[in-house]
Amino acid sequence: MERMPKWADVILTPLISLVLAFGISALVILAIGEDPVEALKVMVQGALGSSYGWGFTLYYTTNFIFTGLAVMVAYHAGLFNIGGEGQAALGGLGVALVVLALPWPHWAFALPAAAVGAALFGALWALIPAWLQARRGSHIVITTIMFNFIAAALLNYVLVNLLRPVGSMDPASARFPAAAHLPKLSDMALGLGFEWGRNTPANVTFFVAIAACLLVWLLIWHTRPGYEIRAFGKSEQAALYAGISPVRITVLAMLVSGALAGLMAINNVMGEAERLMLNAVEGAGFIGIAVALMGRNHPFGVFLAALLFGFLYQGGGELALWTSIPRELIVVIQALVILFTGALDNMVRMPLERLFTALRRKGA
Amino acid sequence: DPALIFDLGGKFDKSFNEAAYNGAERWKAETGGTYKELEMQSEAQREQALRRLAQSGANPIVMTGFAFGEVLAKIAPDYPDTKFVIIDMVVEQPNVQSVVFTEEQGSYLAGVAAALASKSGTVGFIGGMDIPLIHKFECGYAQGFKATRPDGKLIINYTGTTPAAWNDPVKGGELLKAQVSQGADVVYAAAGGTGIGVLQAAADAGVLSIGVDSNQNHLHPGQVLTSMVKGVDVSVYEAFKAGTEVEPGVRVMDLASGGVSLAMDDNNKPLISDEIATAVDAAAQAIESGGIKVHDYMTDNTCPVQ
Amino acid sequence: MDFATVIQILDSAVRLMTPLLLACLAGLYSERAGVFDIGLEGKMLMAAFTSASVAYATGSAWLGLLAGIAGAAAMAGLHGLASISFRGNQLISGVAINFLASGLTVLLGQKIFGLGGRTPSLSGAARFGEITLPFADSLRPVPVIGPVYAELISGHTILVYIAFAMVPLTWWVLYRTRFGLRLRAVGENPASVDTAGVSVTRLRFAAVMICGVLCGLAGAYLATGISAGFVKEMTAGRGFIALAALIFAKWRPWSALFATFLFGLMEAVANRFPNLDLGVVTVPSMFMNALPYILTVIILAGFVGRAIPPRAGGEPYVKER
Amino acid sequence: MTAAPAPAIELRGISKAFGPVQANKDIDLVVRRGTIHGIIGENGAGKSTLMSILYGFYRPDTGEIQIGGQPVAIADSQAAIRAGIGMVFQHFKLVQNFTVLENVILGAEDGGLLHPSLARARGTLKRLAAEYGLQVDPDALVEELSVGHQQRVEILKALYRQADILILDEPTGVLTPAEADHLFRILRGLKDEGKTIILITHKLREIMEITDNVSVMRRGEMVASVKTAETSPTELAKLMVGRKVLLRVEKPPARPGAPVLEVRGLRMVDAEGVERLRGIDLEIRAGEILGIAGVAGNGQTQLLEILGGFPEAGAKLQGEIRLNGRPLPLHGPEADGRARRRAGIGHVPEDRQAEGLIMDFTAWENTAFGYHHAPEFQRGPLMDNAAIRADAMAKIERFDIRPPDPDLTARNFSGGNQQKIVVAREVERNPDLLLIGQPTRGVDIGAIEFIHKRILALRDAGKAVLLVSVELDEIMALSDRIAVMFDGRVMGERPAEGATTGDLGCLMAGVDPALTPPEAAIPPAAAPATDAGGGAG
Ligand SMILES: Nc1ncnc2c1ncn2[C@@H]1O[C@H](COP(=O)(O)OP(=O)(O)OP(=O)(O)O)[C@@H](O)[C@H]1O
Ligand SMILES: Nc1ncnc2c1ncn2[C@@H]1O[C@H](COP(=O)(O)OP(=O)(O)OP(=O)(O)O)[C@@H](O)[C@H]1O
Ligand SMILES: [Mg+2]
Ligand SMILES: [Mg+2]
Repeated sequence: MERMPKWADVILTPLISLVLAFGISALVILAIGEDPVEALKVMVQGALGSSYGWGFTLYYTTNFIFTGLAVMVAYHAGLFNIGGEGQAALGGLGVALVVLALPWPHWAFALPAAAVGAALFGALWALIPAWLQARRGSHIVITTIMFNFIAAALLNYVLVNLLRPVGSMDPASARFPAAAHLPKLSDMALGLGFEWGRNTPANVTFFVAIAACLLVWLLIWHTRPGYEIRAFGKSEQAALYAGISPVRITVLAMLVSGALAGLMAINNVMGEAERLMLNAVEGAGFIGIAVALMGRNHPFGVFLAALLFGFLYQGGGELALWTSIPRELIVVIQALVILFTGALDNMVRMPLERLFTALRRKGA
Repeated sequence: DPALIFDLGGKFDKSFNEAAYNGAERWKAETGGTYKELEMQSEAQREQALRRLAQSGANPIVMTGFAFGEVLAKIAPDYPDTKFVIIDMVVEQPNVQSVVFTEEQGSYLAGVAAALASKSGTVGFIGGMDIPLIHKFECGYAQGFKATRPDGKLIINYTGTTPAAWNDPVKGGELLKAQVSQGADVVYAAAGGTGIGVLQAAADAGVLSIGVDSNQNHLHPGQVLTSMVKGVDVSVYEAFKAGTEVEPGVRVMDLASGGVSLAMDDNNKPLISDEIATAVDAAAQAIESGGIKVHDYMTDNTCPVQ
Repeated sequence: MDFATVIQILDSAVRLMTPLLLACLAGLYSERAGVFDIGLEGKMLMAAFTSASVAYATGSAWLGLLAGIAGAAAMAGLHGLASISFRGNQLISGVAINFLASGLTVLLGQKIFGLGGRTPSLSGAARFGEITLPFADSLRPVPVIGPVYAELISGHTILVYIAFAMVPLTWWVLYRTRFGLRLRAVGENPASVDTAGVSVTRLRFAAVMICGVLCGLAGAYLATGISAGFVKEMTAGRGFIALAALIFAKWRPWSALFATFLFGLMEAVANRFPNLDLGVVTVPSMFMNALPYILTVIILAGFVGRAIPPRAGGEPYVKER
Repeated sequence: MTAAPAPAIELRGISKAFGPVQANKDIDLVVRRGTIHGIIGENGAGKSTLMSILYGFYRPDTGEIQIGGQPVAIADSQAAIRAGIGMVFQHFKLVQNFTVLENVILGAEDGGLLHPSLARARGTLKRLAAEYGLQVDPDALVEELSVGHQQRVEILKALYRQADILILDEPTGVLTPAEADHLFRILRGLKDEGKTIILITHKLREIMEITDNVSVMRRGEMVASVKTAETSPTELAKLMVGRKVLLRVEKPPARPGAPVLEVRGLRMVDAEGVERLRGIDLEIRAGEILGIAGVAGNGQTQLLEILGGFPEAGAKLQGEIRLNGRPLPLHGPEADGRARRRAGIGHVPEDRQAEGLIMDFTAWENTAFGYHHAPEFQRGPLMDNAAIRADAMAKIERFDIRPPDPDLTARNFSGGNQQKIVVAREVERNPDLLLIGQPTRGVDIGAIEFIHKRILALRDAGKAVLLVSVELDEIMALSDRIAVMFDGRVMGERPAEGATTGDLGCLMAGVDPALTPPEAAIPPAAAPATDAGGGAG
């Protein structure tokens, strides 16, 4: 007998956690002498109040879908991948190398190639920690943390010494050729005859992200590798009994995870900046943790949570732009969401379970 | 109204964002006018912020930092009636004023001062994040130092390769101590928040330091030899003052125009001997007159002296 | 490399290892009790902020230290609440605490001081000064021993000596006292402690709070000892290095001393020789800066691949499902 | 024993629910001072829960506890210890990498410093060892002790805390007959000292042998309390399950065919360098059950794991295994569980919760576990979840798995039903060879009967079965031939017909009665020195 209905587990608990996180955030805003209601208004207006706001919200959402899926896939294998940040950074390198290496005739050719580059580099950056965990028993949490730092140094070296056009001050690669620019959602809307989100960075990658959600869902619940990943994540010993190789699954799950994190780069590097810059990831790798947790490690949940964080990011950005609330407020909100939906999950769940048990007793 | 956009480092970075802020505040205090200000929160927002400000009718719009270059080049044609001012970068558009500084010249003077103030003949340079812009400071400093003391020794350190390098005063302090133990007695810090740790450690160790961007002489009176000041505040002040009449084109803020200079005030008066003052003035004049050509690292990513 | 240089590098290593050592021992208490902690970074950061703020406001480094301890302890309490009381995921709680500290310090700092998350610089009694040990100056001329005593051993802030004293103290507490026995037991098999009539929750909370106190010392050292004030994100990854050192030390106090010394030494050497010229190639400074992280990975892969963490570590204690 | 005026323990109206599970319902129990009181009941009947409440490990929802006639509030284990109660849990509560001494003083230290406590405990332990025959090396690490010795440490812990009332939860599940005998001698000694003992067990033989009174629990309720002398095993069994059960299996004679499994000279050295298997030779024919008896930790686990394709990490293997005449590899990717299944080996592992099932998977997902590569479960590149569900439904029906809900997670089935899921999965595949370890450990009598029938049916369909069990009764009832393992070797083999407990017991203790005079056959406490791996405890 389950302790509470599935809907309560999947929807009610995270919702209450979220409300708590926002409640405390409101207190923080009050504490720094600002008005939370006003702040919320600015956020909603800025992120959802116009197609313009949506254009940004969806852009951030796309980033977070990828990193959220990355954390989620690893999580199903019982692996905590905190290395999304570094993997996404390396994914950017993959994109830049692919796009700059060949004269692409049209974005439709460049996109798949860049996606492969991004996924490959992200996957490779996850492969080493995966291999070290599987073969050498070094804890993947620690190694992926270290690999974030190493990725930053590596990218800096490559940008400053190899990819930067001479004379440019910016530690950034050359601009991508115009033919490799991805169509923005606003362009696509214009193509369909209406104006939507002019000058916003949301681009065709958004659909790639949605496709990724679907594919990940299929992978995890409808394929043998997915079955094995989940089995391994729940019980390593039982996996061995069933002939599932821990090394293979650890490596596989991290490769997929790293590839997903790397894929984010086609959104921010190829779709938005149209060149590779330092720190292009901007913490999206870490937000992926919150997104996966909020989304209950399901692609649909990840999509919704990414949307939420897209809203937070765009709304919070507006907040920092137009009010005197520093942008670190978003970091605090993000921390609170992770805390309440991830670590303090039981604080909400336990009373709810008791409630449902009592209700059932009464009903029976 | 005019508007000012700060780069990702934030308004209070003790560097040019803060200098820009000071310039705007000065304008505000003098004229009683108001201005809009914005702080960047992510890369993707640059364009958003610019467009929103332009649409809201702000004019001129001043932005700090080379990172705005790409975006500005893209959007400036969309708002032909708005004037833009970009600091630290050249953008060639009819409605854009580009303000660039010759940091290598100011750093050259810092190198001259350091060479003469040093008793040991060894001086240091501590950079923040290891990027070309900071190498530009380093290279100018090295040229001034070597020109004055060809046999002198220069020790160079960078704090790191990630943005964390701008915010590690502990490491800054350690780097300073390491340089001191190698004999350095004047150290030039171009390292943002890390520099604060360098100046502090220098004061603790009893050696001289050189500040950067803003006048940092007051942080440890009598212990900061001088500061290599960029006139970011001046350029913002002047842009605000000119209002919609801001002149498009490249504005080089060099030594001659007072765009870069060494800070001399009561705090460092006792440290600046006549010899130093004379030598710095001479070098400044030579640079202004073209007698000395200070090489800009960023033109070719190399430095003629090591 | 001459003797003086060696001494100076070692001296630098001692200063740099101190926050690592304190944080590492902090993690040791917590993890030995079965509560994993990747939030060392955040706790140190919070402590650095509160200690610098209070030291600035009161002009007293000691009050600052207390505030630092309080700041880190508050974060530790949160970690305890999440991972002990509510049996949450300890890794996730740690991640959240890192973010929380990173955001709150700037938010509060900006509100209070308006310096963009920096605190004003500290001077005088608001900082911990360097202590000259007795006879340091008279011994200095003695060859070898003199410099070692006067330069390396003498002349650090009180917090450095506290950190080093914590090593034998921790060993003694862990292996010679009732509290230590129970602490180790609760990290290995909490049910054994529970059935012996000792509260698992209370023990683990005690350990987590000790962890907070030590992180408080580490943060206060960063802000009021080795530097003079708080700068945002000033911990710069030291919490993670301390964590790596803890694993490298296999959760043992004396080994922790060795591991953090090694990491401190690595950083000191990289500071001293930024571009390592190996004749054929010059190692770029970017590599030298990433070296501690790379070495950590190598060390983890090579030597401590079989480091066995406390058996109940990372798992909340669940009596009734 | 004459009864003392007030009973040692009196429980009134104890109830306890874990979420939706009502583990104890309004329980009354009286235990007389100086007696051994048995408690029996099916798995999950609530025995452990009741005792854990008495020991203060769980708190009851309602009810009252009286010790020696006085009502006491037992808020935690500390209070129980103060009231003179000691408990040896079903799953030992020892710190594996502590010494015996450290384990004994944990929670009962004399002061803030350890040394005085350790010194005092060393003395006390010596005295207790002499008094009750509870010898253990005080400085040995617990992880290096055999299960039997670990149990002694648990008893010592209780006695060190001066327990008057000792609760033992299924103490004999992991012991050899000889070790169990030794334990019973200790218990009788304690009883003669005037101590009160509560003994939980599934083995009716033990109840009849040692207890004075016995209480029976069923589905969380106390259904009977009787004097042992006035009852019989069949009556107790009936009380336990609420109906009549067959204690003996009806078994037609075997008709062995061609050899299915041949094992020659199988050796295994584990990662620590300990030789676990020292040259095993076995043969099983079609249509026959080979039972492997032995105390846990003598290599049975390793044998099953190797045959099943998942030896522990870092183990070195040597020897030869043939299935239907074809050699099976010992190493490499073709030696894993998946390859073994493909070759026709089914495997019910010893530990169903840790190995046989993914506890967080639904029942239908679990019915494909290990066979998720089977062609009938695929549809193109995807898995055919509908087909797996349909298959699961069929299995649930045929095996009477309750509740018949394929979407329930395995965790939420009772132990017996969990085992049925595993057995259904493995048996229904009709493997040429079925490996089955501890098929009925922790499973109640009703389910035992069912599982035994299934195993025999497989045999009668001409398949080979390798049965490993620590329950001698089970081995003797099911097997056609019995091999006894001791210290990584096969000590001897007997036809099941005519095998006796005494004979097998000798072999289990490492003594071959054929080579030794019978009087000296059973050493008092025969625990092999090398079984550091421990049993399933
Ligand atoms: N940990 C648990 N969480 C939730 N429900 C549980 C849990 N353990 C058991 N249950 C539920 O309690 C019921 C009784 O389980 P229990 O183990 O007592 O059964 P049982 O009487 O031993 O049956 P069996 O003879 O098949 O082992 C089961 O139907 C199961 O659904
Ligand atoms: N800690 C717990 N949390 C939730 N449910 C529990 C817990 N312990 C036991 N249960 C449930 O309570 C019921 C009674 O369990 P208990 O362990 O008391 O049975 P038992 O009679 O000792 O069985 P066994 O013979 O298998 O040891 C079972 O359904 C079990 O699943
Ligand atoms: Mg059961
Ligand atoms: Mg039980």
